[in-house]
Amino acid sequence: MTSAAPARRLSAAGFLATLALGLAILFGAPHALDTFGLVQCTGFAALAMFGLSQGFVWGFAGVMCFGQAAFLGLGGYAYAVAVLNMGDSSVPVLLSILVPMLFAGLLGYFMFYGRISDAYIGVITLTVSVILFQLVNATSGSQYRIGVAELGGFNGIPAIPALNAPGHPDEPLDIEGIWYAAMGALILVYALLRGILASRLGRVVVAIRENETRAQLIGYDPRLYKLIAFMIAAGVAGLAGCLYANWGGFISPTVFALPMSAQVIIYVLVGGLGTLIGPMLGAVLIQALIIAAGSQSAVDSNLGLGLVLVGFVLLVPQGLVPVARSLGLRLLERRPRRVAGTAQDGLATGSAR
Amino acid sequence: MDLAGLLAFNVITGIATLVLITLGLGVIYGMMRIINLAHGEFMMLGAYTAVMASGAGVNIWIAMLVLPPLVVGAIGLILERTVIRFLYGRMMDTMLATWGISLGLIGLITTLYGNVVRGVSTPVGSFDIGRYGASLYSLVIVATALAALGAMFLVLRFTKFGLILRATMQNPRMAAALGVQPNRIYMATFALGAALAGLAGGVLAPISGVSPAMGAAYIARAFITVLGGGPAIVTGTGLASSLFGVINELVSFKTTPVIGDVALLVAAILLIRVLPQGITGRYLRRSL
Amino acid sequence: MSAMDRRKVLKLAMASAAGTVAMPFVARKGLAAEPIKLGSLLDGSGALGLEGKRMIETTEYAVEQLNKAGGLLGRPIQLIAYDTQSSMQLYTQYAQQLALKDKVDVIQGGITSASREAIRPIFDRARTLYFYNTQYEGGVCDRNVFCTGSTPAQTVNHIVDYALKTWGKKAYIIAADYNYGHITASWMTKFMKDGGGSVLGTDFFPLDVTNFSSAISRIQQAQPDLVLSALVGANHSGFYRQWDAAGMKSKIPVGSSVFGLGDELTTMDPSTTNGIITCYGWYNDLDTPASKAFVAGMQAKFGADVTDLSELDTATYEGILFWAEAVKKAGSIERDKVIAALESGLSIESPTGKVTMDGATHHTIRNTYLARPKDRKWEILATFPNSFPADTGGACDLIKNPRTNKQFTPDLKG
Amino acid sequence: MNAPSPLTGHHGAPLRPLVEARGVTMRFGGVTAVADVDFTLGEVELRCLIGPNGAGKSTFFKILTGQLKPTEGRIRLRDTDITGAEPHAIARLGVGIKTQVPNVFNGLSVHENVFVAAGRRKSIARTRRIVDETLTRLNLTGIAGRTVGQLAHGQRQWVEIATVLAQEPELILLDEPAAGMTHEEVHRTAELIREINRTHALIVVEHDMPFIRMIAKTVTVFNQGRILMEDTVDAVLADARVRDVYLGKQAA
Repeated sequence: MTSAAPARRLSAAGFLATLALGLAILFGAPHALDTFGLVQCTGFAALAMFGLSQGFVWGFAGVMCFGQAAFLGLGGYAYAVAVLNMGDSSVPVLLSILVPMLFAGLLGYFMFYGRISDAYIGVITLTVSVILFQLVNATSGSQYRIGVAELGGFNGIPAIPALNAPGHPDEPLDIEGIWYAAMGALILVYALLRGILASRLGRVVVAIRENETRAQLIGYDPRLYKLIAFMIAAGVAGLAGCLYANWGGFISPTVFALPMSAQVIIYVLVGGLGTLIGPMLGAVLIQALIIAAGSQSAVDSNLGLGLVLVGFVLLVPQGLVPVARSLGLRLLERRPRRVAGTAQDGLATGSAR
Repeated sequence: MDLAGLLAFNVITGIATLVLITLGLGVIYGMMRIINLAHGEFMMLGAYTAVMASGAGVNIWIAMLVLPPLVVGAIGLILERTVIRFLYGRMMDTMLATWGISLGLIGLITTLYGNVVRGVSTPVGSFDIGRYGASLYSLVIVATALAALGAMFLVLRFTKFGLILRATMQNPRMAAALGVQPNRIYMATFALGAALAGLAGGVLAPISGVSPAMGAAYIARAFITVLGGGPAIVTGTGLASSLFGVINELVSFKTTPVIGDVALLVAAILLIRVLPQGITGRYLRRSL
Repeated sequence: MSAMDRRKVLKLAMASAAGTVAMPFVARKGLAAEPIKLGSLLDGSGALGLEGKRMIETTEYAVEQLNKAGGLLGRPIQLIAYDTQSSMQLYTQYAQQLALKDKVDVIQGGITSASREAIRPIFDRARTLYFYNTQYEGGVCDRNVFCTGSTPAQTVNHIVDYALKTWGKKAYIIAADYNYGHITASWMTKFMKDGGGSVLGTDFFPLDVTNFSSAISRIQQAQPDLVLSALVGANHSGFYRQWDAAGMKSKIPVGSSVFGLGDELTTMDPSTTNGIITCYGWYNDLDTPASKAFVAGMQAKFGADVTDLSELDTATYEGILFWAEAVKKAGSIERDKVIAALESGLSIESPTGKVTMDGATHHTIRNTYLARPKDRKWEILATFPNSFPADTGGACDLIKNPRTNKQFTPDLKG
Repeated sequence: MNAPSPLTGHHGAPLRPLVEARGVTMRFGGVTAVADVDFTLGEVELRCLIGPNGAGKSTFFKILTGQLKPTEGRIRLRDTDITGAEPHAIARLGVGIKTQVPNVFNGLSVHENVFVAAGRRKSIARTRRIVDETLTRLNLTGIAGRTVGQLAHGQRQWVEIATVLAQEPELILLDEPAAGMTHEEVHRTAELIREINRTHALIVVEHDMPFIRMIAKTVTVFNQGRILMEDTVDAVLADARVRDVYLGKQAA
């Protein structure tokens, strides 16, 4: 059997293992943690989903988006404004996905169909998130309102009604309910993205990342596929924004700001480019680091974050999960050889990138 | 009429400020193709040097115009040797590494000096345009910007170092073949860019609140102006800063500073969409 | 990028907590009983760091005083304080931590009105008593909340009266672009119109704006007789420097509802600060015995450089005093009993003089003083004893209808 | 001097040209890479392009595939004008190209490379059939699971050829397919090209004269962006001017 089998077997096993782990956390957490711990984990779940969106658009589609926070913010604000006006949270959740997707469609069309090179896409997305931040930050006058909901500018929107089971708006979910919604959504989105990547669309998107010219020469329009990937990621980031708004019942313009975009990039880089599990692990790891660094005031947590980012770029550019995966592969190969005791030891060549 | 005079004065100051903010990045990105996301923090270091030095009794002019470029240039040198050097040619990784440096610098300064906003008052008084008062300090900003731009042009155009610098940037292998040490040139260029950023920080310190996180306000503006300017550093920075400076000041005056900033950024994005290589990517291609 | 958020900078989530400051228990009465927990949420750094640092010190000083006097109901008071670093995200994060995890009995804190509005709903839901001890735009009507800071009807009206009398009829308003700035600007406009004056223009600035050249040009173009400022935070202090640098100090006088609450008098040179008219519930240089005792006590604990105390600090001190008196009167720390005690017209002797808690509005009836900086000292110009919080009083009566939970704002149409 | 293009194919029937280029010119700033080229290719015809490095062959290919937009001139693919069209649009009309520098998906496996090429707008079942056929035809089944990035240069050439075939194009452009291949692989490539030419038209750029001799019928010689001559392989190879051009002496 060619050496590809272990790689494919490992990634399939990886998928099932992650799903199992996810479900275990979903049902285990409420019993294992106190209320505050559960609230904390809901925040982790929202940021893990945000990491997924960056992992998908940058890791798989190769689009260097440096302003993913723009979509997180749009999703959060769309949810907050809609639920304040409508009461029932079902439609607002949809809006928190569709509004960022629409915005990504417009921005994506503007960039991808504009012959703009990768580095410039990074700078333009960064600039767009700064523009959104400055605009939303300046809407604290009472005249800036959509229906009943005041945008509140710098003050943000406090007391955002929580998610409620579809159909009965007057019973908002309690803290445990919000946890099940957040973690459940994270597992669903992970499975969805995994499905997309296994589908033909996903393969072409990845192929375009590998070699855009070849993809073009076999008939695929890279601009269209990048746009689709950009919009999917924006939708996921929007949903993460909705969960983030539910986590604290509050949202402020800081969700659009540079720090948010910086952190999600660190999640993906630390976790691993080209993986889905990586960004999620990266999100939890980095948030834990920030909390640890935050609880003591001797050293500012940015110092830690900066060192982690520079360290990973220099030493572990491909991130933790790919390193773990290639180690896993190498172990997988070496094990049968020892069992079979065959002579050629040096020929274990196959190893996933 | 006085109002027009005042407005023109504000526009010129705005342009000069943008030139100062952008020049250092123009050198590092324009010549070395390194996307330096720590540019804002280099300016912050310059501002802190100015505030600390003037606080320690150093003459205000030296504290603002001399010390910041030297201190930040040295820091730039160290960072190039320790981090940037390993990442030449890997555009993505330099972007991430410089973002890491930016976070690290913010964290370091916050740890050392606390996350508090400081300030230093402008060393010169005011003068009147008709019945409007205007700050003399703006003239200092304009003068420094012109001096920096002029010096950059002279160095690149007439000095041996400038020639070697330009040659190495265009074709490092050929330069090496002619006996030039490319990595030494890279080191010097990065330090030069950092020094210019430090100068900008030092000069702008009096008119802005100096805090560890002040850099973030400049990064988007500086980048978009450099991209808008195009490959030629001096001409590109000059033209782009003039165009965006006018838009920013006029819109700010008509509406609010926030809308002014947003107008600048939007105009820049539209320009990049029309001229993907920036102004000097298309016109004045031979200029410096 | 607003300075506040940049101040929070890149540590979006749980930033540094001042840590649980376990107060030294006074062994005298063997207060081994289970401590009463007092939560504090104040900005120790960032744009509000200047004001916040002093307020945190005042909170520690007040709790230490209470513990020296044997604590409350025979139990020591444990202070649990978190440094929110001028970040809205951290306010909500730590509010939940105090309410859900630490389960404190009372919360004192919040500086900007934005942070108050972010955490007020959390404490309503968690039914944790909340004291907001900062002068603000007034109008908060919430059974669970008590405000000891002065409100525009007690201060801004006096500034406007003085301005109309001495400077002229036409004003230009500049304010910080968040709820405090907007509502205070509305009160300024209302008082100017009531006094027969007019407002030529109003500009709002996000908290991170530091360059005011375009604003100064616009003010000069409008040629007002006076400028009313509700700018907040350290970045906005740049305005006063640039106003002085542009030589405008001598041409157009300035009155402000916020200036001087931080360390402006110590860090700015007198040429910038002299003559700016302000009106607060207390000034550092007020020479009454109680005021001097307070300043001396703070200097003894935190060093002689403590010379820039302001109304924010005395209000914080009064917040804790009122809570303590109510607990003693109610004989319990149970929320509804303490609220009932507070609504029964409680009065305390504080550094600012006699202060009474108005049961209907949950605000304080206090003395306010008009003053202006003169060579880094406050020159008191006038005193207004027992000013009533008319702005909140007009619409809010929590005794008659306790379930109201709203912030009333001035309607300018009237 | 432009040779008259053969209007009738070798099978005698009047052939509607598959590709017809008229006055195609490509200027980069001051440099003219391709100057006023007229070129015609019949259905199912095999044409070889030869000429020294920098003669404009690869540039001409890039114009054919839309990677470059010609400064002047028009190109028609059957009855569609493809001048200045997007590369993916031209590819969809049935043009496949193996580029001079291998353009393959390094991070994907050989199987995935061919699958992506085969899978456009076809059912899963049909795609799998094409993939298996192509892999067997180019006997790549043995290394189907391997990541292309780690293969030897010759193998990567084969993977790229497989990708182009899996696209089921009607016109196949091969830019130096034999470069970096072993002697035995060169023979296999020539054999493959003859087999493909039974049903598809091909244009092959090559320097390896023995290889040209194995496959060519008509040969077009490029020099300094112009067509020097266009004739049967024997006539071209015997022509003095072609020899001079290759040895660097300028032609008449």
